[in-house]
Amino acid sequence: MILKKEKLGSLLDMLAGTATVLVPTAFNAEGGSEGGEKATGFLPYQAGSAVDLGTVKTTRSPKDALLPQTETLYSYEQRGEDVTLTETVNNTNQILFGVRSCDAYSIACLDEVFLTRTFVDTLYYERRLGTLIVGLGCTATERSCFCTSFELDPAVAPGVDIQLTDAGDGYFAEALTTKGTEALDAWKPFLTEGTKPTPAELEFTFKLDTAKLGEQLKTMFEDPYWQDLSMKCLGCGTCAFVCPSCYCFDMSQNNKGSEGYRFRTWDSCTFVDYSMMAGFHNPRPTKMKRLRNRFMHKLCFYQERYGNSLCCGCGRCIELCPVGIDISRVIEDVERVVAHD
Amino acid sequence: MSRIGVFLCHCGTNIAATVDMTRLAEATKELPGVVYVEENKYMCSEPGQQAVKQSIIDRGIDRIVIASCSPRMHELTFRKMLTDTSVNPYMLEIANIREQCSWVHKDKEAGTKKAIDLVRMAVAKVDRNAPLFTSEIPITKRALVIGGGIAGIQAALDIADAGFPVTLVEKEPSIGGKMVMLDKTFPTMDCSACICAPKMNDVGAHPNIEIMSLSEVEEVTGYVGNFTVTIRQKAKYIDYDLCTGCGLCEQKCPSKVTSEYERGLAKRKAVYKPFAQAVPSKPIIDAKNCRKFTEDRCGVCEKLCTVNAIRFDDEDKLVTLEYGAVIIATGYELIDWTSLYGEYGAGAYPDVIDGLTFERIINASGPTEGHIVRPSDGKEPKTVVMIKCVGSRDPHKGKAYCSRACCMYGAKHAHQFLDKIADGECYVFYMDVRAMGKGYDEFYMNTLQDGATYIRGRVAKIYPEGDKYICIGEDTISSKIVTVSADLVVLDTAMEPQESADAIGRLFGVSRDLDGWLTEAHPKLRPVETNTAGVYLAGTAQGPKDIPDCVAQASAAAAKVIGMFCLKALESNPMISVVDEINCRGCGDCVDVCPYKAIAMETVERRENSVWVTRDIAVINSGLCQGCGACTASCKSSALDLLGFTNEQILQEVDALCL
Amino acid sequence: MSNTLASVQETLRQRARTLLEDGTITYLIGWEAGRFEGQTTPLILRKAADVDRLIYNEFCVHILAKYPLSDKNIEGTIGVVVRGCDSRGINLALKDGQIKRDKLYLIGIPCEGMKDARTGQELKKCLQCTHRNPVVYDELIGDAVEDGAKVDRFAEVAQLESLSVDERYDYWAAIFSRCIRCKACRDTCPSCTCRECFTDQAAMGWQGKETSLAENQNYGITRMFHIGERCIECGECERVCPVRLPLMQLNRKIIKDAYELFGEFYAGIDDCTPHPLDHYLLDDVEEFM
Amino acid sequence: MSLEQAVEAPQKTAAEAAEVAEDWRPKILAFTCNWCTYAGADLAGLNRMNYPADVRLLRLPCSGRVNPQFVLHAFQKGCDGVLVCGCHPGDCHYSTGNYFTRRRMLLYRRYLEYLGIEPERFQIRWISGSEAGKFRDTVVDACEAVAKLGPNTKYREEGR
Repeated sequence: MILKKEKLGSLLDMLAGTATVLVPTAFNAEGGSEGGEKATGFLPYQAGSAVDLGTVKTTRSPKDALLPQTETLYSYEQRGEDVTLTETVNNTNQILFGVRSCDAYSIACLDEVFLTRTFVDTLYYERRLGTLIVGLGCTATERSCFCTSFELDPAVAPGVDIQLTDAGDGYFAEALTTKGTEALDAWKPFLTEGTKPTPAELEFTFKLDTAKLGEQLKTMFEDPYWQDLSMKCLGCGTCAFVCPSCYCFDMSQNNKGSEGYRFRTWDSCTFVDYSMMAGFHNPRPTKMKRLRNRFMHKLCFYQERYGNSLCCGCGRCIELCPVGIDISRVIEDVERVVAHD
Repeated sequence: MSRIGVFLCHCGTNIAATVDMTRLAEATKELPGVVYVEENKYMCSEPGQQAVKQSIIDRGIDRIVIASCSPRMHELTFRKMLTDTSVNPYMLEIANIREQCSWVHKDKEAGTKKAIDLVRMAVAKVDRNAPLFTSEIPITKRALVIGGGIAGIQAALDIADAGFPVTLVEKEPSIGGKMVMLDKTFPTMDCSACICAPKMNDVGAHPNIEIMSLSEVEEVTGYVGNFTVTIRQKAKYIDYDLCTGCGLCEQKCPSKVTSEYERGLAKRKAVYKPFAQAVPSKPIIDAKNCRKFTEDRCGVCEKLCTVNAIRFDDEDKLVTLEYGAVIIATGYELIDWTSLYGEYGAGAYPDVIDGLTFERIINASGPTEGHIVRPSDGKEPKTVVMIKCVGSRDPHKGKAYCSRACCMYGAKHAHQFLDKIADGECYVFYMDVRAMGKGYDEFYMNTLQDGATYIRGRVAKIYPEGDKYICIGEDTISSKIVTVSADLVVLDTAMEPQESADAIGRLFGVSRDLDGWLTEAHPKLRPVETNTAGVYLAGTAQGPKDIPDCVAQASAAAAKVIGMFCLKALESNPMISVVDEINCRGCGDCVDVCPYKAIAMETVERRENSVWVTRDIAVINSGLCQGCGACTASCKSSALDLLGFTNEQILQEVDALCL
Repeated sequence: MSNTLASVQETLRQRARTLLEDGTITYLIGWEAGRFEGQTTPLILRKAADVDRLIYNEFCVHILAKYPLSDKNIEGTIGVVVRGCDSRGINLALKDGQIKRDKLYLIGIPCEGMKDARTGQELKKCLQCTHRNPVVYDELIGDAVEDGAKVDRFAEVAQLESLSVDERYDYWAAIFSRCIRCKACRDTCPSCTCRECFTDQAAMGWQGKETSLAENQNYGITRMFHIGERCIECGECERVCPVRLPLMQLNRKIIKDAYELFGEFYAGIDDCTPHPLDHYLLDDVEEFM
Repeated sequence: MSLEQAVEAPQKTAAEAAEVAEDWRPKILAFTCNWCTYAGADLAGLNRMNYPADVRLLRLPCSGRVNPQFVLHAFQKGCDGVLVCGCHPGDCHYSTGNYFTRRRMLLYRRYLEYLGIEPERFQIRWISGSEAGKFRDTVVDACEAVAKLGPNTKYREEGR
């Protein structure tokens, strides 16, 4: 069934009535300081907000909707001797509208981490249940996109409920899950008959061979390559915070007198105090060890545990790294370094 | 978890009157960490302190909060109390619920709410206190006395007699200050020379006292027990080791200069001793008026000097010495009434003089050998008018305060005048006669019996008529206008601090009050001490007073210094800055801001991430650091913190305030 | 004018080769081309053979002043290519004792101003740059260029100052609400060289780890005040911010006020003058009597 | 860059401050230096002067100890006004402490005003140990000014 583009606004208005609809929107109205550079994210849809489905990839990934940067775990209050704990219950009802394949793949990775292997993160689970993901096939690529290097199909987003494919004046919507089919019924009044168009042929600036990447990385653990690479790294958290699949978090509390709450917040393995332990012991004290660990986890350790790479090839970190450390160049360098010694 | 004991003081009714103590006690019990709350009528009293000590034992308290008067009053008392308990004296915080709460807020509801907040702040802070320990500071057992007036002389003598070396710095060519200028002193009418001169000679001859005349303190560093003072000894152009004080040069010197000491009534030479009994009794050369310097002629004194002690090429010398304690006795100056009181002739009438000039006239060793004569024509005045409170108790034109000594020296002048001038008439215009010392009022009564006429009122105007001066005033008792035609008018003018006291105060960190008098630590608790440890005050530098008070205060200050010098060593201030070595990046910003140069950068070898690294870190000299905290605010990464006022404590206090 | 970018790059490469071969420097910090057209990234050049990777064009936007600090205990010497902004950053590091001068060999290049690879226009920070000629160097490639900002550096600040207090609060609240606390602005700033930043000192109580508006505000405001009076105006904080916060409007405000209050002062012009807040004048402006 | 768009931020802080409890009183924190202003405050007490009970004094050894971060921290935790008081320049017990404070606060005051804090909420005053009257007047004026401005909602943590 086809959703005509001019009907998109009214569909979103309808959906916004039933749930919080998160759509790619520019959030810095004044644009960046460097001229027209826009920063975009999945913001709640209101009538008249600048929806921008054309963005190839948003600056802030849809991960925000499932693993918010800061999330209260529980709150506590002390009266005299006894302490009362109150759990946080968030009944999420949201629709992630316009998720690209790379982001959908990342969400699948997050699902692996938070929902499988015996421990289920209840907060994440509640959010994930309450989230309908509407994928959107890519019609254009950016210079830093290289999702095909990880065998991703820009037209079909893995694990989404409804997949939209651009069909010129509308989007062809098809439900891929039961949840998707139910949701699609509600869209009926806005849909018209139509056949699924063949997805546009996209050309990427580069494609990498990541087949044997995991093993190759293991062999170059002690290579001086990492030393020079990490010299450039500033140790900031930009790559981890813009990455759709990074999920590490730190926990802390905020207390006010005898009451307060404990929360978790994103952490980045490149931060100095990421692995700082009591007594100032730090297993990864130098920038080299931290940066190496980042790439090893992305491209090797995660694969050992879950079978697929944690990098979805979206290229956000390539665009936004202050010093231009480029994961795709690292992957290429692995070939050169491994071949060399 | 800390076990905090909170002790609420009623201070009689001072606090309890406008703060609901029971409600305060209830609220305090709720605070986290508080295990015991007790109210007491007077916390600072013996029973009060005993109650604290007992509850420390009974309830295993490890931190104390006392809600009472200002910490500036009894923080020391309560710290001393804790020295003989298991609690470290610095595990104590004081909530000021008297001076800053009960006394200043009439509304009991608001006062109680504020008291609860203040106690909550103190509890939050004490929860983060850490035990602090003093260390020992060596004492340089040598004293510095600034100012050679009677106060400085007395203090120097007392300290020297106790066996400690003293340096007495005097800005004038001779010690003696204002007292040596006087003729007689009240109430005993001893002649001032009979008291002052012997003391000056004792000072001159005392093995432990080194007099530095014509010298001024230039620079001070260090702290109590270890002051490093640089003194500028101005050029005297005479070698004091050779000079015998024979006075030949003074006789032959051709250039005559008006003598400041004689207040313009007489002349002195360019090479001169200010007065006969000067100590050191050797002359100096006044370069501004000596023809050798001004016109490069003469040099008579050099030719005549039998021991050729004249040194025209002499220069200022800078002497730097270590001192353990300093007594500031810079004295006073009379105000320049001429620029304030146009109605008294603004100095244009030569026979309208101030008290000190009258002292020079009446002084036997003065220019008039004690004969009371008019400065204008040298005739003996028959009628004298004395006007009190000229500049004192007059906030509009002069000073707001009372200069304390003028009522008595006014009465003395009247008594002396009537004594010396057979059929003299003496009119004293006064506002109130303040004769509150021992034997003072009786002295004033004698002056009345001598026939002095005391008229209650101020003289509104003085104008010359012929060679007389018409003084118009109002007698407020009979409320009649009174005019007196006088031959001589003596104004008892106000005292003001010596002009150099401001610089001395700045050098030693001693603040001055609105009128420029050096501020004592506490008028009743610590009258001769200042807020800078090791710096004491004596004499009129601290405020107008008469000679008996100056001498008493000088001996008190000396006793404090001797008390300190008898200690083996001093206890250092434990509330100083500490450096967190791991966090210090060695940028040196703190070194720039430390007023005591207590921080130095040191290159150290440290093992970081299993690699030996050499880097610079800040190191604090715990002796020099006075705990001001300037470095902590300049350190961006909070590597520097101030014990007793750490960042964490202050932030906890702010958080507690906002609950 | 021998300052054409190509000729400078050629001379730079020759110099790099000779310096590496005769061992004056252990390695050179410069730029190399990124994957995409116009993209550059800092280069650590150790071997003379790889000197062709070293480039100098109008897209070298990164400031190199902070990289030698992560190797401050090196036995040899680090070569660094320095323009106006980098050299002021190096001076700042020397002033703050973060590295010894003898561990650095500075190749100075007068800079014409860099361009944004996407838009092709000169970067705003280069338009506002006051010192295009390096202020400290061991050798210079190319002739000096004319100094002085091409546009008014304080225009945006003046515009913001014209707003009302509430409007300004809303303006900054909207901005700080977007901050993701990635600390890129802190880590790229040449004057931010603390070993442990206040924002990581939750135990002491300065700042929590929560990314609430209040914590973001506390982080952004306090960090900028820490370096405001010693900011070399290299514009890196604004360039690297992933969510495009106009951070230069904060430090420019502090610099503008510091000029009015304490007189003009360019941070990093030398490596010895104390920072404005670390010294005082007896007759400073008095407003608090 | 269009400022107007960015200015209508999502939450309108000024409007929310409309409904304020009538018995609301401003909460003002005063960082005072132990040697001068704190002594001046004590003297105001000795002379039984009277001033509103909305100010709380926090004693520090010197005004030089006041880290600007304390001021912002106070506003964030819920203070409506902050005073920083110290000795008159030249009178500092530690000789140079307040010279640095003067410079720091000159800059910080303008900076916070630029960031949206009303200047009346953050004041700095030199008050010596004998100026009890000046201390009382400073406190009375500050309480009045801050009371007129109402509770401070800017830079304040939620729930404070």
